Amino acid sequence: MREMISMIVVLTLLASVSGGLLAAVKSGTEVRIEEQILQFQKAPAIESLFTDVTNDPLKERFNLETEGGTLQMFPGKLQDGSKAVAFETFGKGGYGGDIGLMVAINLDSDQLVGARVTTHAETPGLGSRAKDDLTFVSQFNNKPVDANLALKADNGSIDAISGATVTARAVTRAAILAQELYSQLKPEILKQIQ
Amino acid sequence: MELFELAIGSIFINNIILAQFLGICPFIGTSKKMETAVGMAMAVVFVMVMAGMITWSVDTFLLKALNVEYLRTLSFILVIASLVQFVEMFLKKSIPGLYAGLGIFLPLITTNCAVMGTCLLNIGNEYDFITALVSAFSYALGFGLALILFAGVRERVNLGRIPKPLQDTSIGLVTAGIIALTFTSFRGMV
Amino acid sequence: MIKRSFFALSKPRLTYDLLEPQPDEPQTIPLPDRLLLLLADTIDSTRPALIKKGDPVKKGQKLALYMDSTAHTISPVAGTIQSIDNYSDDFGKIGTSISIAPDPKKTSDIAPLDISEELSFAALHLQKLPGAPPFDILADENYTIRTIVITGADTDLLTTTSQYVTTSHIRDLEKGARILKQITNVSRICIALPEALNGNAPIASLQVLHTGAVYPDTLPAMIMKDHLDMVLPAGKTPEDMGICFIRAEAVVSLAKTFETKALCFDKHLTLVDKTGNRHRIKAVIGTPLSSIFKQLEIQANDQDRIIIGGPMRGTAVFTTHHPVTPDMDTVVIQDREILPKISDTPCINCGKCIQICPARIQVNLLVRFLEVDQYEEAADKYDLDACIECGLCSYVCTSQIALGQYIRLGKHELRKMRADV
Amino acid sequence: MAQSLAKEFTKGLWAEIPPFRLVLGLCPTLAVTKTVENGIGMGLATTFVLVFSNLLISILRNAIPPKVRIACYIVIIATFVTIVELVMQAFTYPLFLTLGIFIPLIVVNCIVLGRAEAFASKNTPVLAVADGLGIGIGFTLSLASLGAVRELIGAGTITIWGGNPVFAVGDWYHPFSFMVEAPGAFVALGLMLACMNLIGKK
Amino acid sequence: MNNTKLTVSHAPFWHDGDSLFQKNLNYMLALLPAAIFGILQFGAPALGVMALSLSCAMLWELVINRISKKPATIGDLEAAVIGLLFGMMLPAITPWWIIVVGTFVAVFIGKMIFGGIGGSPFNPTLIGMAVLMMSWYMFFDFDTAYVDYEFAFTALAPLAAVKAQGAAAADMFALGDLLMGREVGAIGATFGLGLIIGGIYLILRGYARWELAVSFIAGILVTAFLFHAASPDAYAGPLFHLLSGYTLLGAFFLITESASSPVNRIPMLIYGFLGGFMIILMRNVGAYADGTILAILLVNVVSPLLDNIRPNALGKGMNNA
Repeated sequence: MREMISMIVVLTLLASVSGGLLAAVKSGTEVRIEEQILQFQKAPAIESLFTDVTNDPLKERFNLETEGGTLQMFPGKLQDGSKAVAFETFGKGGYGGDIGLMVAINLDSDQLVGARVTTHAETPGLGSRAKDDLTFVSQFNNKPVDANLALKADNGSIDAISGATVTARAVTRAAILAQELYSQLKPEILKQIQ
Repeated sequence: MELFELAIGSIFINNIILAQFLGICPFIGTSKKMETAVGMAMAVVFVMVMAGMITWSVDTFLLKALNVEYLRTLSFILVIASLVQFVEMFLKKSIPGLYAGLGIFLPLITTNCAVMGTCLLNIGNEYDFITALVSAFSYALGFGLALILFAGVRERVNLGRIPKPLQDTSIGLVTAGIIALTFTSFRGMV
Repeated sequence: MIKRSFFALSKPRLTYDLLEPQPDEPQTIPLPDRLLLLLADTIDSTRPALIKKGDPVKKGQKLALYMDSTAHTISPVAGTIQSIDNYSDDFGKIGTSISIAPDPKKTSDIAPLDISEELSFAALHLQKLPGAPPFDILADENYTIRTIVITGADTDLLTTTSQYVTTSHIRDLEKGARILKQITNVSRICIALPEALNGNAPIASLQVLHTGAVYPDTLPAMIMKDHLDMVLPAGKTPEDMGICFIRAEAVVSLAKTFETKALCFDKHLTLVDKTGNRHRIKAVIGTPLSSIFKQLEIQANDQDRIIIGGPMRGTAVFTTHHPVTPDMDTVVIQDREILPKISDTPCINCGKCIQICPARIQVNLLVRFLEVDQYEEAADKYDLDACIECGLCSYVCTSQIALGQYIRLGKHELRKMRADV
Repeated sequence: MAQSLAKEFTKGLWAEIPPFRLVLGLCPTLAVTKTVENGIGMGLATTFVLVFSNLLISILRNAIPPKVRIACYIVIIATFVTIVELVMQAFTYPLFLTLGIFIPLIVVNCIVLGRAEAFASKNTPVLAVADGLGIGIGFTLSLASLGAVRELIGAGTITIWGGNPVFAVGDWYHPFSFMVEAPGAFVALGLMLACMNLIGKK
Repeated sequence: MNNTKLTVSHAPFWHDGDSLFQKNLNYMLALLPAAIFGILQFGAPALGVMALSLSCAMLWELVINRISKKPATIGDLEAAVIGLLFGMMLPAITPWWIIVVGTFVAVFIGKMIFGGIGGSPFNPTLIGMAVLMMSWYMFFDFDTAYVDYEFAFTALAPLAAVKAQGAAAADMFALGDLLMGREVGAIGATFGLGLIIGGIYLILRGYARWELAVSFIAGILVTAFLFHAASPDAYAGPLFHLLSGYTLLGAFFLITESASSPVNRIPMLIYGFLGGFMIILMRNVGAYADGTILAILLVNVVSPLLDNIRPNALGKGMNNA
């Protein structure tokens, strides 16, 4: 009986100490982790989408509440004076998990400025081409917001990456999700940018 | 159809051992004899599916609900360790026939990173329950397939005149590498 | 030697040599001045020996080393023991050889013998007749023999001894079979004969099993499978299954013994010389091969090979003085120029052995286990026991592995291991 | 004392260097050695967990009831693994991304649990730390050397830290990229293991 | 008494005279028509590639023999066959260092570390090819390799064309042209007729098993036919697949490699068919244009398992009468 009690006591103690410790570390690192994600995951994609903006999209970022949670928005002022916004969506069903896609949309012309893959865990060499090889994602450039962004195999307008259809499909899913979110949120975005 | 593609992808293309490098230790350790390989493969299928279901539930209904996702590693490993213990006890009492076959492999599974890895992948991919189940099952099948194929080849290889420094694990790894090479055949199929 | 044919799409066929329609009379080898008898017993200097150097022996006298020895031999002549020595066979088993100088003055000196149709008598005195009838097995209570098969077909290639003895002594054979039936009380006696020999050997009183023309159709296991509807279980002998095989010559000499009321010692042999010519000869048991070679003017040189038995299943001997034994049907001399090479190359899995193996053994895998001395695995998984030792796998092996030797050694080691347990 | 301390430390560097001598922890070894940098990062993360879990387990070795000792070890190890995970996420995010799932999987690395069970639970904290440090540094060295071989042959570069190569062979070299692919990982480790066998245990 | 020293050994005392040397010599002989045609078609560079490949393979084996202090084994010509086949699978314009590295991988990883001849469960030549293709796929692009050549026929690699442009591209290639080697491809893989003649010679001589070749071809034809029948616009016809790429070289010289293939008849038939099936699957669905190399390696892996399908040995499992 004594043994039993000591077993339970030790385990409970250990678990609670561990839980407390982790909670402390977590809260201590939370802000920094968010900054890091911003810096390493989103910044490169935004910079390559907004090559010639006159503002700093990272600094001017704002949050919008959606049904699925909070969405970070990065506004950009293009050279020709038109406004654009970039945000990240996730396409389900890649080999190694969801694929993050940063999509930039021109608010004035309702056209896609472009799209960049942010995160993925795809097989190197094949799936990773979605990120490294821009020929695939550049198909999104200047597509109208209401264009069918599915793969050609799914009756859409986008060519798949040969040998990595699953990855390509996950990317298109992210793009389609971005279209939907944009059409829902456009009024709010405009309000925020004003 | 998507589930089917996921299954094919998980078994062949992203094979958990040969492409994701998870579960290498049991892969090398239990492949010297075909019988042990088959036993391990069955045990992994069994535990992986159960662990996939339970960890999914724990994550969804406990960790996410309480907003303590940072405890995921801790809770998953505890869930898997106790699951293996429980399965072992249950089999011993209720299905001794199966226990005789799988018994010695069950303790090894606790430190089989394929099980833990699959659970983490499922959560990381935000699969729903059915998808997570299919994913766990097909990863487990992929594990079993690779293990059994490897055991067949390895039994043959070990009977050859392998140069001394290369014997056992060393030649086993090279053989596994070539099997991984052959599995690249499936690339691009889904 | 039969070489691979140019087109080898299917497995090779080795056919038995058939007795010529009018066979020559055998050439009789004169009695040499020294006979050698082999005895499966070891010399033990601590025990009182029954025989020693210088002892006189009678024709037909039973010779054994010690009182309790089961192994014995029978002297085919009257004479004097010249020496008693050790010799070793191909698995290193030690036996004894007894050398006897025939004494022409005592030719009529014959050991008294009450020929009777008792099994116990036959087991004691008739086992060393030409053809070596297995009366020890027939008398053994552990076996229940229900069928006796007389082998009138030769079990190995090149030789025609059994066929010759059968066709030239048909009446003796039938008479011997009747005596055999009386001695053993086995009701079913058949004779295995090559189908092509049918016309030459009209045998009315016995059931004839017509064996095929392709090696190894006449091996006991194959006869049982093809004609007696009985598959020999792996690791068992025909005797275990109630079947006893006996040479035709043994049956003939049995008949002669009962007819003349005296043991006979003239052994028929087929001798194949280096050019492939067949010599049919008749020699007294114990005659050294060297005497036969001298008579036939055959030269055996260094590194040549002398094979007792046929090319597929025989044993090579290490001396030209090896004697004629009761169970010796064939002697083959191979010139050193044509000896096939044996190599140390590993198995390349070509599958030719699988194609040709009459016992359907996975030789390619079996040999891998045997090479690393895993005899038990070899027997459990890859049917070491099922091998009927026909030697065909070695014959076709591209890697020139001594498969037959590996298998025999494996069986030998396995027997030792099982005996130790 | 000092002698045995040195002994416990150095054994992990050669005589029992994982994964070459102790054939354990193969998964991260194969998965993260595309570059030297990844190898070092993974090795250091594992070393951190090894040292601290060894220390804590050794301190608590008399307090932990034997029946639940494995559970306790797992809790302790998992705690440190999570700390590493969070810290790496906060400070070396790109590395965290490339190592991915293998950071949380340190928890099932047989080396860590193996040292806890075989060494830390039976020895004083100082020795346990020395052991953990030795094995950890040995593991790091192994991963770094395998990473060096694979990266040099497979990509023609050497990347120690920070994502930029410190050495590149040059444009004439056509990288033998088999070595950085999954099959090459197995083959490279197998052949390195053979080399280690050839050199011998001493 | 003279004591003649006789040779003592064990039964049997006959051998059919076959040897590894004979077997490998016949393999090389059977490869000759296609190899000579390759030289005629692609000129001196083709001869250079094959000569370098053959000599390198033998040299590597000799070097490894020396280093491991084992007797030299190049006399059995196995290394020569590996080298010749390897050379024949390359484009005529191949940098020398690719051949040096490739033959090393084939001989060292593919053969010697498994204990030399017969030890490897995989086809050594294919291991060399697969590893190289993974690393330097750009050098195996037949379209760019022959850019300086002038051909009197469609100067496009058939399988790559079909992969890139769809099944309609197959119409650019007449089957007769493919059979007679009027196509762009590896040195020794284009002359279909020569490969067929060589293959039939090997089969008749008993050095290659017809079960493997026939079932492999059947696997290709059946699978390709089913795909083609289901969607003629999307997938090329069975004969096109049979006559293009490495297919025929694979059918007669690669899948028949003995150490990596099963030995019993039924497993051989399954094995060959599976190989053919995988090739068409990879060509029609997968990421690769040809696929022969990886598909045969993949069935190599399955071979030990298939060998479990075997007849019961005589009298096995019968313990009593």
